[in-house]
Amino acid sequence: MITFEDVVKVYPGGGTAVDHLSMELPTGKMTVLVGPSGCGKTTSLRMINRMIEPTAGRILIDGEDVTAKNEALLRRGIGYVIQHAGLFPHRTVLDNVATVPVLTGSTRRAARAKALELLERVGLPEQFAKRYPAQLSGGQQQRVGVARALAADPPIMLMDEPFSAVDPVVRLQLHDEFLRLQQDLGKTIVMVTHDIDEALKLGDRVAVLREGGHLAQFGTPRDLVTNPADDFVSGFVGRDRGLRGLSFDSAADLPVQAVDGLSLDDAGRPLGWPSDSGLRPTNGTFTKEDSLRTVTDLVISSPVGIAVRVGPDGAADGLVSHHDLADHLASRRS
Amino acid sequence: MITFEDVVKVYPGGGTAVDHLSMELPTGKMTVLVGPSGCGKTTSLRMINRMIEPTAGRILIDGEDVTAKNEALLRRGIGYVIQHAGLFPHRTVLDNVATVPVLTGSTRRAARAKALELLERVGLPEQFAKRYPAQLSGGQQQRVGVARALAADPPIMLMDEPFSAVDPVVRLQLHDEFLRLQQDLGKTIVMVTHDIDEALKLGDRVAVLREGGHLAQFGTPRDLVTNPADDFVSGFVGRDRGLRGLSFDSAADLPVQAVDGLSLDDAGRPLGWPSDSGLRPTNGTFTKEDSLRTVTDLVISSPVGIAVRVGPDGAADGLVSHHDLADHLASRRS
Amino acid sequence: MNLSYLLDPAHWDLGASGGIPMLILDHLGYVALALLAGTIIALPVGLYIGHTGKGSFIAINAGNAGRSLPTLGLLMLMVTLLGLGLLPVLIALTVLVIPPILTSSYAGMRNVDQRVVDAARGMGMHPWQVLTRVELPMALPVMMGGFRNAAIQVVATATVAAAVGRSGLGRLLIDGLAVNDYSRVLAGAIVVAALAVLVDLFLALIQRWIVSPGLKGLS
Amino acid sequence: MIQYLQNNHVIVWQALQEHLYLALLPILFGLVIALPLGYLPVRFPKLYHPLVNTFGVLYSIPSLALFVFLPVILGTKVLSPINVIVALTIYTVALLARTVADGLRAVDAVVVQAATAMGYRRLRRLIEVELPIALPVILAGLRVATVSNISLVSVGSLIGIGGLGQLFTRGFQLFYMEPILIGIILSVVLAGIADLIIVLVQRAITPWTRAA
Amino acid sequence: ADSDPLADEPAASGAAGGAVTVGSANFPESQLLAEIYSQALEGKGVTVTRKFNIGAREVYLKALQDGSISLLPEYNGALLAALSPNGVPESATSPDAVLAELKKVLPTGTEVLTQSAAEDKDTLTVTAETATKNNLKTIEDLKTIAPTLVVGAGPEFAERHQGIKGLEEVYGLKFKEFKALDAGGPLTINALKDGDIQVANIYSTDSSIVTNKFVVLEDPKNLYSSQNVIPLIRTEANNATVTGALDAVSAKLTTENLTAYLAQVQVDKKDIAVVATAFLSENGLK
Ligand SMILES: Nc1ncnc2c1ncn2[C@@H]1O[C@H](COP(=O)(O)OP(=O)(O)OP(=O)(O)O)[C@@H](O)[C@H]1O
Ligand SMILES: Nc1ncnc2c1ncn2[C@@H]1O[C@H](COP(=O)(O)OP(=O)(O)OP(=O)(O)O)[C@@H](O)[C@H]1O
Ligand SMILES: [Mg+2]
Ligand SMILES: [Mg+2]
Repeated sequence: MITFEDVVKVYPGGGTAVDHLSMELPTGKMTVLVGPSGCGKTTSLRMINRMIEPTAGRILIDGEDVTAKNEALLRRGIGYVIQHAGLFPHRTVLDNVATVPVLTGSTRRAARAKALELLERVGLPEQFAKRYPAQLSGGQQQRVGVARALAADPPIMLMDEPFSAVDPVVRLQLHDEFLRLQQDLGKTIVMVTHDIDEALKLGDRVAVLREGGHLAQFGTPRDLVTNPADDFVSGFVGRDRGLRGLSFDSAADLPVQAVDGLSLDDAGRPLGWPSDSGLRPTNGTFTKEDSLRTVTDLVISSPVGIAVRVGPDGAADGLVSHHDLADHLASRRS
Repeated sequence: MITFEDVVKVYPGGGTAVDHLSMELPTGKMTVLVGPSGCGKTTSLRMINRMIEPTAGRILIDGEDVTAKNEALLRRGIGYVIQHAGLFPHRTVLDNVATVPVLTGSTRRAARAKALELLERVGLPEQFAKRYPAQLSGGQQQRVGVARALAADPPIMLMDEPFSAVDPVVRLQLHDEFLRLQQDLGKTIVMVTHDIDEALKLGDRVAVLREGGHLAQFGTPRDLVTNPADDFVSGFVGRDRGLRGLSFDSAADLPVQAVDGLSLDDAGRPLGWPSDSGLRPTNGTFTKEDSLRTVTDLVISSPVGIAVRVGPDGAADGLVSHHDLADHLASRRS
Repeated sequence: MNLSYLLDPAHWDLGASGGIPMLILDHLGYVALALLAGTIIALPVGLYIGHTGKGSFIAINAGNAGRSLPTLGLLMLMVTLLGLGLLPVLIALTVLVIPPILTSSYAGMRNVDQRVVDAARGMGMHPWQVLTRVELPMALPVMMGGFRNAAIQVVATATVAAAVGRSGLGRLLIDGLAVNDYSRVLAGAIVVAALAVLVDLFLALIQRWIVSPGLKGLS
Repeated sequence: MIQYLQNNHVIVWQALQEHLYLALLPILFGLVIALPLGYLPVRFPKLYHPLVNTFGVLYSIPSLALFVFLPVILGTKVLSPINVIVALTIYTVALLARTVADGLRAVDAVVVQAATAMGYRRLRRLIEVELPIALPVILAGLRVATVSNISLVSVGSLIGIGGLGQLFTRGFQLFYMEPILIGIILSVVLAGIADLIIVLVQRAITPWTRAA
Repeated sequence: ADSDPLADEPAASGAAGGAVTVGSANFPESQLLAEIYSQALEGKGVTVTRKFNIGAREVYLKALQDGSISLLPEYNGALLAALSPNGVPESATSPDAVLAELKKVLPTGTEVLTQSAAEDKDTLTVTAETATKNNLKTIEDLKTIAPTLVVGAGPEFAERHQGIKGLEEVYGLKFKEFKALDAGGPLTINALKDGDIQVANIYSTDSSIVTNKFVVLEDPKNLYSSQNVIPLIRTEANNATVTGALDAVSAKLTTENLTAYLAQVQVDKKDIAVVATAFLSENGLK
């Protein structure tokens, strides 16, 4: 657990970048710091590995004050992914990733073997290992950055806008990869972004900071969407709050009607809705694991206003109409 | 009208960047070219003002082949907003904007007066006029870029990812300003982006290009969302197609119930829903001008599952429940 | 243009004290010593200023002031002060090579992407490791550029040593001039220019060898 | 030293004037030649390396040799200041043409495209957009060239034309420090003043570099 | 390159009013003489341009021939040697004989005026120590030990008849090494003092000979024939005024007064112009 205790940072000559920040970032979870430009996100992040020293207050890792440890040793135990990757241009991808293991006394050989494994893990096949960073696309560089931070297998990872340099399509891809990775690794991650969608999608916890380094709200993504602490947070979370909120509700308890009127194949998988002009596509199906948001979208986009639920084998096992959904949504109230 | 007639561009040594592209971009409207990286958007755009010459095919502006005109003169009549603004670092903001009028023979004095007016128009007050580009934020630079392109009052504007360099919050702001501006000016605009949300929000027409420079679909944003031509387009338009589609449907014909059970102020404006623990907020209201998407969102986020419609004066004039909405949505089918 | 002096095999006798090979050797000796001394003096200062950012004003202006010192004058001054001998030549030539080495090592360090340095610190490198493993390798292309400039300049300028009675390829120029033997002066000019090109090529090879291929195009 | 100056102010003054003229004319000529020459590799990128290499070789010809050879090549008189002026012009061009090329090549391609798209024709674009933006780089090169020229002139004294360099040889022949020291100081001061003037001009004509 | 359109000064013009470009070699005595000539000419209303300190004889003669300069102080013997590709006739030893020979070989378009009594010979000089140790009086005495000695002089010495070549031909001397330094200048003198060289070519009027107690070796075979100071001038620059002024100077010049005035420059570090003025006024020429 990373604990901020009344942390204050005032830059000499500048204003207050972080103002009496207290929060607890749970172990093994990902906490995202989000907020408008200049609100102190980077400053907060960098105080954890002492790249910046707080003006007042303490930061504890598992109860131990970070200032109690030698700077360099502290940092070697904390992965740090910097904005724009910050790769060493003069080293190959492989050696970039092997940096920290070599620093901590691993043999070059062992470090490289490890690095190769990690590259694999972030989706970079072996042929990239011998290249230099300048020979990679932005998205690939970001992956190397992540691999490099993971190399020492640190329990904690700090990530400062790790996905900001890539285009939206690649970004989505990196998000998914990253979520998968984190599921395997279960690191304590602190990530900075100014993209609220990214924060809500990736964070187990989200800390919303506002100008002047104040913590506006700290909670789960769902808390933020359904119970914004104030106008600033609700403004920041943006429009579509209702729909966004549905993403956190599972479709598991949604009552369904028996399958009827839908063309099915031999295995019971939906083929489409029969009509005068032939079969009309279902435009997608959902499972019990999906969110109510997905279901809402499917109902609306369905040509007949009915969404199809399928089981693990892909066979249709229930239908949801506009009214079924309305009933369910209405019944959640009060 | 800008007409692409079977336009092909093959770069020497490269593959085909644009492949037999034919389309008609209507006068006075904004057409957005969208597609993944490298699909030929920039190339297509730049063939219009002959920054790039097509390998085959013709481009006509109001029926006249662009190659019939002198290059420089053609370009002076077409505003061009380049990615990252491309401002002249050695000229003040004012002189940047005054560039084309001076080129076309306007006196410096007149050009500057005009430039000042345009800066005002894109939301940059007079005090910015004397600054150099380096003294502006990214968003401000983009505005100057737009003002500069507008300065010659060209009937046509080309914009290559004009909003990509700014953060999401500022980008939304620029979008809104830009829509307002275009409403006033009614230029023929061709814009490139790889952000499908931006394309759907800003475009009167959207051309979706795919790898290899093929036109996948050309149509209104609504066409794209409701009738994607193929899997590529529907994949590109992304999830939430149903909800997205609702943005194009007006709430004007949505039947409402009489206002009941809502606390109102003296002028009939909603105060909230009474409950045991006091008033609960309505979480927003809608008008007849809003889209069904807004209404859907309001219904879902409302603490009682009911959205409140207000008239031009802000007084509540109708209520919509989950079921009302479901009825309406279902009734739109077949 | 008369190449007879250059082409006369007698002038290429390896052992002869006035022969071109010996002159080249002496010349290269001055060049190497001056570069060595200049590097020892200028490199640490340039690195320090570039690394810390302190005193960059001094670096730039000292560079320019150094360039404005006329080598010939300095040389003659040193001879009148210190007498004949090698030292005056070395001092004058060292003063010549200091500015390019100083400014390029300073600029090389300044140009290092601070985000990369930040990443290095963030991984737990000690300051010395940051300097030697990250900043120096990244500054090398620019630094080598300055060093090569210094080398070319000192190869061309070391000829003034002959004006105060020392050896080196300047002898061909000064002696040729004194006896009105243009063929000899031409030989001197050609050998000096060729030597400069060769030295530069040699340094370019070294540069290729010590500069990471990842930095291509960044210099 | 004061004594020497009092006794020799006429000679020193003449040497200073000659020095100034021998150093500054080549700067002027060099700049005029280097601008178009430096533009060549911008227009024809293949020329960049050949040009840079040629200038590198030119720069490595010892100045004394050039001073001696130019009369033979140009048919000028051996004591003509033209020899020194031409030689220094060659060095200036060798230094500046590369800087001009580098400066122009470093102009952000996006800005050049923006200018083209606004309907600038090539020449006007070069003069109004590319050159001004490259000015800081070009002027930095000019500072180096000016300062180097001022110190190089003195080598001419080895063949009897060298401005302040005459003070060096004179002092040297008499084994007498004063004139050498005076020559060096004046040369450095001259270079400093010339440098300062360029810096001031640069500040005046490139105000945008101080923005941000 | 005989007519040069780029020539920036009317250096070669011998216009009636008189305009003369005075040159000098790159050693102080030559500059002093050139300055004396210049001031004398100016005293007679001739316009003078000074281009001193040009270099060795080989260089400044070229400048004279191409018209860059029009007047020079010269030394009759050395000039004769320089202009005689096949060596100087044995007979030419007396000043007048040298002058007669010289007039035969002068380049066209140039002439010499009246020569002065002042002589400044090239010498071979050694330190007093070397002289005593090896019992040296004349150049001939060097014969046995020459192969162990380093000789120093201006670079041109290596190629001249009155240098290494003549020493070998006339005296049969072969030195261990020749070091190119400067023409009787500080390099040579200091090198001799410091022992870097053992034999030096120094001009006989040089005050350092006295100051350092150097020993000038006698020249029994007259390798260094008479070396009287003589003005060498381009014919077109000459006229009665010029001749008159220069002849007056030559008439007053003696080896002794030249040595004394030169010492003012070399030892007292007086300004050459000041010393030249002193010479002229003290000799009633001003
Ligand atoms: N080294 C510094 N010296 C002075 N002020 C600084 C310094 N670094 C940051 N600041 C200021 O502190 C505040 C917080 O900066 P910080 O970098 O933490 O913001 P951020 O939230 O990361 O912003 P962004 O989203 O733009 O990266 C800003 O107002 C910034 O200007
Ligand atoms: N000058 C060129 N020479 C060769 N190939 C080129 C050139 N310019 C672009 N291409 C290629 O043509 C294709 C289309 O390029 P274009 O710049 O039009 O894409 P784009 O859609 O604008 O991409 P992005 O979203 O990345 O800006 C790409 O494959 C690109 O690599
Ligand atoms: Mg930040
Ligand atoms: Mg593009």
